[in-house]
Amino acid sequence: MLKLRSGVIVLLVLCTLVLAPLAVMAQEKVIKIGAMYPMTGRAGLYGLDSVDAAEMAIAEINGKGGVAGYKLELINTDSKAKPDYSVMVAKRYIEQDKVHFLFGVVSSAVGLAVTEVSKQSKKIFIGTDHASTQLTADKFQPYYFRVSNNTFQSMAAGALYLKELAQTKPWSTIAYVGPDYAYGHDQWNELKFNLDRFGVKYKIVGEYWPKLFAPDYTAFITSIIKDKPDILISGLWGGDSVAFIKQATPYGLFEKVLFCSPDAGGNYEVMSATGAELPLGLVLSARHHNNWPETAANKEYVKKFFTRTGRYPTYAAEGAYAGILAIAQAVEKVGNPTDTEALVKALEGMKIKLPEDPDDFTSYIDPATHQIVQVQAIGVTVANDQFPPAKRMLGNWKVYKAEDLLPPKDFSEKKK
Amino acid sequence: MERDTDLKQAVLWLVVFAAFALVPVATASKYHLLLAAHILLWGLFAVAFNMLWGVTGMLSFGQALYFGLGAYSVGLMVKHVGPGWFLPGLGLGLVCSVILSLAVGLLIIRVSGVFFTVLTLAFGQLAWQITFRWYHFTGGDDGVQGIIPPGILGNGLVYYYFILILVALAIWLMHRLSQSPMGVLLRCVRQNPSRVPFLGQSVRFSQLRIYVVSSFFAALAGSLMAGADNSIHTDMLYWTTSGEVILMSVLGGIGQFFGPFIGAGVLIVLQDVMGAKTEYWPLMIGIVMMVMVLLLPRGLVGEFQALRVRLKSLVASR
Amino acid sequence: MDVSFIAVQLLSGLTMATLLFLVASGLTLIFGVGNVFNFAHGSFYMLGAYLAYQTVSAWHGNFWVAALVAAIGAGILGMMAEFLFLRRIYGRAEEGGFQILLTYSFILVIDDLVKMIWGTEYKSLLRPAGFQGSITAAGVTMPTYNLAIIGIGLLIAVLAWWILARTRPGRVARATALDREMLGAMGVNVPRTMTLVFGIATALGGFAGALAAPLRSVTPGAGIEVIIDSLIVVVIGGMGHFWGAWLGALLLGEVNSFAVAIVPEWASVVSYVVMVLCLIFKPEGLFAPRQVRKA
Amino acid sequence: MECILKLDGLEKAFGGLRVTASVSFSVKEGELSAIIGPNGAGKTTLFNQITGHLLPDRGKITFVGEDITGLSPQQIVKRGMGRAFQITSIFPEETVLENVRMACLSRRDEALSYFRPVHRFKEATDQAFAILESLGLHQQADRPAFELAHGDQKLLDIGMALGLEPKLLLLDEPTAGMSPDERQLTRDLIRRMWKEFNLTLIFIEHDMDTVFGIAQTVRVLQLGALLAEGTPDQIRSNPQVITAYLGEDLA
Repeated sequence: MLKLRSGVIVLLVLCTLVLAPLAVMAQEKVIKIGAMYPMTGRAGLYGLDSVDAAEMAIAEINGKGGVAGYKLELINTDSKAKPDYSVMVAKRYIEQDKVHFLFGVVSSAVGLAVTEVSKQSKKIFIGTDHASTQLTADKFQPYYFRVSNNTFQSMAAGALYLKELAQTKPWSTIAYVGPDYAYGHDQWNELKFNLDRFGVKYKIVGEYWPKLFAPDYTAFITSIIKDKPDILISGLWGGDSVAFIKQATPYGLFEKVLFCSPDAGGNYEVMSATGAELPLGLVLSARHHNNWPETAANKEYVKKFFTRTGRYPTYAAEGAYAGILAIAQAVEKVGNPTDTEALVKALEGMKIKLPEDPDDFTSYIDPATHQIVQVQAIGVTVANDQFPPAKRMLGNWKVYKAEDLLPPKDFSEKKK
Repeated sequence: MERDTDLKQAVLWLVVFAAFALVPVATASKYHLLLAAHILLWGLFAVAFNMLWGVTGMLSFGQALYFGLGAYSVGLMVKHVGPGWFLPGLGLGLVCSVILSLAVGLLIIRVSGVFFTVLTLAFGQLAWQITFRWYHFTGGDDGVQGIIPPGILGNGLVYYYFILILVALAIWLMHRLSQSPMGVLLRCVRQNPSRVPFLGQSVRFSQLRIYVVSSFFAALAGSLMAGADNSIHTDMLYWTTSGEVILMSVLGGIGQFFGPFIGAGVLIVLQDVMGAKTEYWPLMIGIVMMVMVLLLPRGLVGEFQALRVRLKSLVASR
Repeated sequence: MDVSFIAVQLLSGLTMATLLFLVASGLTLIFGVGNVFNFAHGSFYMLGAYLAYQTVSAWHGNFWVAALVAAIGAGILGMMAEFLFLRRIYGRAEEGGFQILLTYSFILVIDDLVKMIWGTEYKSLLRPAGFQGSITAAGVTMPTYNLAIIGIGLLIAVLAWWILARTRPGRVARATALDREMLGAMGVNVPRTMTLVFGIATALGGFAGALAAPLRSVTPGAGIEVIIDSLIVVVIGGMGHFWGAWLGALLLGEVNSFAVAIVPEWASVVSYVVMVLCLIFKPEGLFAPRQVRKA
Repeated sequence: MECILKLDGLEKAFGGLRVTASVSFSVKEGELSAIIGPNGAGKTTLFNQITGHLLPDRGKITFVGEDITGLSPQQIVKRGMGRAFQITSIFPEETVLENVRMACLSRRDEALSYFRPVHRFKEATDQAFAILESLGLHQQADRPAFELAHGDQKLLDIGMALGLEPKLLLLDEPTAGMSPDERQLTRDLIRRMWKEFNLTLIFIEHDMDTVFGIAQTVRVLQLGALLAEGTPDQIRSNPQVITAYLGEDLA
C-alpha cells in the first residue's frame, strides 16, 4: 500500500514539472538574458561582481528607454561552478524561461559544457569571464562569442613584455608556477608558444604545479629560490595568488626574481587582499584595470560600480558589463532579439567601445573566432591608495596592440 | 498474503514506469526530459547506493568513484576512439567497475564503521585527483564535451526511453535482489554481523558482493548520464557527488527500497525550483539536511509509513 | 641537492606539517574522544580565520588577541553545535552516517552564514608585529612567523599530550571514547564531557584558522579545502591518535616538500599516494597501535 | 555409538591468563550433555573455540572425523554444527519467520540466491514454519523479532540453530534470565528437540535443575581445565566438584 503511495508522489512530482511552465507567462518586449554565475566559494566574488556589473549595464540601458523598444532583463542562477548543473540550467533557460541569450560563467569547464548546449539549440552564448582558449579555437561553434580576453592574448602580451625586457635588462632563465589543471597548463604552454613565436631565447629552470586551492606554497617557494630563475611566471589566480605572494615575501623571493603574472595576477582582489604586503615592482596584468586607461569612460564605470556596490570591481565585472553592451548593440542593429542568425551576423565584427579601451582604440569581435580583440596593458605594482583597501595598484604601463596578441590562424590547443 | 504483495508491487512498477514513459507525451520541453532523465539516473544511483548503506549498513562516501568511472569510460572512449564507441564504452565501464570495486573492496572491507567510510572517501578523492590532474587523457577539469550517443540513440527521445528501460531493468533487478535470500542476508549483516558466520555465511564476502553490485549499478548510472548530459567532468568523481547521493537516500528514507529514488526526485526538483530563486541554496539544503537527520531520520517515505501505522492504530483503538 | 637546500626543504615541510597538524589535531581529538567524525571541522577553521580578521580589522585588536578570540569563538560555536544538534543523534542506529550528514549540513550552513556576514570578497590579515621578517643563518632563510607557527604547533602537541595522558580530565576524556555507558555508570557526566571536548576540538580548528590567516587568503569555502588534507593526516596517523596526527602531518609535510623539489609535476597527487599506500599496508593508520582483530 | 566431537589437549590463553587448560574429551553421537562450572571457568571460551570463533593456541578439534581446528565459523557451521548464544543473538528487524528461514536457506545453500524472492523458497519456508511450530512461536511468525518477549527471543535463537539441521547443537545457557516456569518449559523443549531432530546436544548451564534433569553426561570445568566428567549421579557425588562449587570448607 505504501509503495502505491510513493508512486503517487512520483506522479505528483512529474505533474508539477509539466505544469510549472504554464505559470511562467511570457512577458512582451523583453530581452531575456539567462546568466549562470557561481555565487559561492572561491569564484563567488567573480560571480557577484559579474551580476552586479551586468545589472548596472542593464539599468543604464533601460534607463535610456531600452533598445529597439525592448527592455533588458537578467536572470541569474547560481551555477555552483558545476558543469552538469549548468547544463540543466541552460536547458531550463532555453525551454522554460525562453531566454534570448545565454550569458556568463566563470569556470572554463562550465563554459565548455554550456557552449555545447548553445551549439545544439542554436542559442547565442555570450561568454564573459572564463579564459580557456579552446572555446574560440578547437571548440569553436558559431553561436559562441567571448567578450573578454582569453589566456592566449594575456600570454602573448606577457611574452612581448619579456621580449622588451630582455633588451633593457637581459635575462635568460625562467620558471613557472601555476595551478595543476587545464587553466594553469594552458597558460604555460601558450607563454612558451608566444616566446618562441617572438623569437625570445630562454632556458626553463623549473616548473611547479601546486594543486588548485592549495593552502601552502612554502616548499614551492624555497624550491624556486634554489632554481634561481631570472623570471618567475605565475599562472595562479585569486586566493592562490594572494597566498603565494604572502608566503613568498618574507623569503625575499621578489628581490631575487622578477615575478610576472600576465593573466590574472593584476586582478583587483589580489591587490585588495594583500594591501601593503604586495611587494613593489611585480609585473602583473588583468583583463581590465580600475586605473587604466585613464579615460573618462573607465573612470565613470569604476565610480558607478563603486557607488552601486561599495566595492571596486574585479575584471570579471567589466566582462559582464561588456557582454550586456554587446547584446544591446546587436539587438539594436537587428531590431529584435529572436532572429538568432541575424544576431550572430551583427555580433561578428561588431565594434564596441568599452571602459577598458583607450581613446585611440575600440574593441571588436573577430568574425573568424568570435573572440573579442582588445589591447592589453601590463603594469608594475606601485604604491597607490586611491582604491582602498588596496595599497598598491599597477602603474608604469606597457600597452600591447590588440592585433599582435591574436593567435596565428592555425593555432590549436592540440599542438602543444 | 505474500502473493498479494507481489501483485501490489507489480502494479506499482507499472504506475511508476508509465509515469516516466509518459513524460515525453506530456511535455515537449527538452528540459523536462533532461530533468526526468536526471531523476531516473540519480534515482538508480541512489537506490544502488542504498543497497550498501540502508540494506547492508556500509556507509560509503566514495560511490562517486564508480559513477565517474562509468561516465569516463563512455566519455573517453568517445573522445579517444570515436563517437561510435559509446556503447562499447558503456560495457567497458561496467567491466571496469566490477574489477575496480573488487580490488578496492578487498582492501577496504577489512575495516568497518567510520573507518570504512573514511577509506571510501579517500579512494574516491584519489580517483578524482588523478582524473583532475591527468588532463591529456581525461581532459582534466575541462571534462569532455560532445558525447552524443550513436545512431538512433542520438535522438533525445529515443535515448530517454533507452535510459528508462535500462534504469527500470536495473532497479527491478536490485529489487529482486533485495527480496531474495541474498537481500535478507545483507540485512542480517547490518543488524547483527556477529551472528551471520554462525548461520554458515561470511560477512566479508557478503559485503564484498554488495559493494561490487552497488558499484556496478553506480557505474551504469554514470555512463548513461554521460549520454544524457552530452558531457562529463571531474565533479562527477568529487566527494560532493557521493554526499549528494547520501542526502538523497536520507531524504527518501534509507529503510525503504524505494526511498532513495523518491529522495532523488525530490532533491532534483527542489534544486531546480529553489536554485532558480535563491543564491542561498546551500543554506536551504543544509537546513533540510538538519531537519531530516534530527527530526525525520526515517526519511519522507519512512516517516509517511510510520504516520500511517500510527493513524491506523488510532482508528482501530477508537 | 646540497645540504643547505635539504635543510631549507625540511623546514618548509615542517611549516606545512605544523599547519596541517593544527587543523587535524581538533579533528582527531573529537574522533578519538567522542567517536564523532566532524566533517565540518574545516568550517570552524574558516570561522576562526574570519573571527580573527574581524577582531583585527574592525575592532583594531592585537593579532594574538584575535587568535584567542577566534579560538574561543569557534569553541563556543562548536559547543553550541554539539549541544543543540549532534547530541541528539548519539547512540542511534547508523549513527556514523547521520554524524557525517549532520556535520556536512553544518558546512553548508556555516558557509552561507559567513557569506551573508562577510561577503565574498577576499579578506586578509597582516602578520603580527615582530614576525614580519625573516632570519638567515648558515645560508638558510626562514620567516620568523613560520618559526613561530612551528613553535606553537609543538607546544600544542606537548600540551595536549600532557593533558590527555597526565591529568584526570584528560583521562576521563580518553576513556569516554572507550565506553560512554560505562563512564556514565561511574558517575562521569558524559554529555558534558562530550560538549566540552567538542568545544576544545573546534577551538583548535578556529585557532589554526586564525594562525593560518596571515599566510593564506580568507575566503568563503576555505574550510572545504583544508578538511580533505586534514582527513588524510588523520587517516595516516590513525584516527583518534593525537601523536599519530602529529607524525602523520610531519610525514605528509616532508613528503610533499621533497616531492615539490624532486618530482614537481606529481606534487599534487603525492598526498593521496602516501595515504593509499598507508591504507594498503596498515588500514587502521600508520601510527595507531595494532588492534585485536575479531573474526 | 560413534564419537562426533573430540577435543585433544585444547589450550587457550588471553595474555597471561589460561582460559582453556589442556581440555580433552569426546562427545558421542546422540548424546545430550551439559557443561557446568563456576563463572569464569572458561565454558563460553571453550564453545567459541569449538565453533571457530576463537583459534585455540594448541590442541586439536575433531568433528565427525575431520580436523576442524582453525576453520572459520561458517566453514564449521557448514559441516553441521549449530549454536545458540548466551546473550540472545538474533536479527531484530526481521520477522520471526525470516530469522529461522535464513538458517534454513543457508543449510540448503540457497542463501546466496539473488533473484527469486525469498518467500518462494517453499521448502525452506515450510521447514522454518515447522521449526517455529515445534518451538511454539508460529503464531508470532510475522512479528519483527525485537518485539518478542525475552524468553521467546532465546527460543528463536535456538530455532535459528535448528534451521541449520545441525548434527551437533551447542546451547549457551538456554535458560538464563528465565522464570522457573519458563525454565521448566524450556527444559522440556530441549529434550523434545533433542529427540525430534536426532541431535547431539551440548549445553552450558548454571541452573542445576536443568542440568541434572535432562543431561545424560555432565562435564565440569574449573579454571579452564576439565575437572570431572560423568553421569549426573557420578558428578553429584564427586568430591572435587563439590569443592569447586561449595568451597574448601564444606567439602
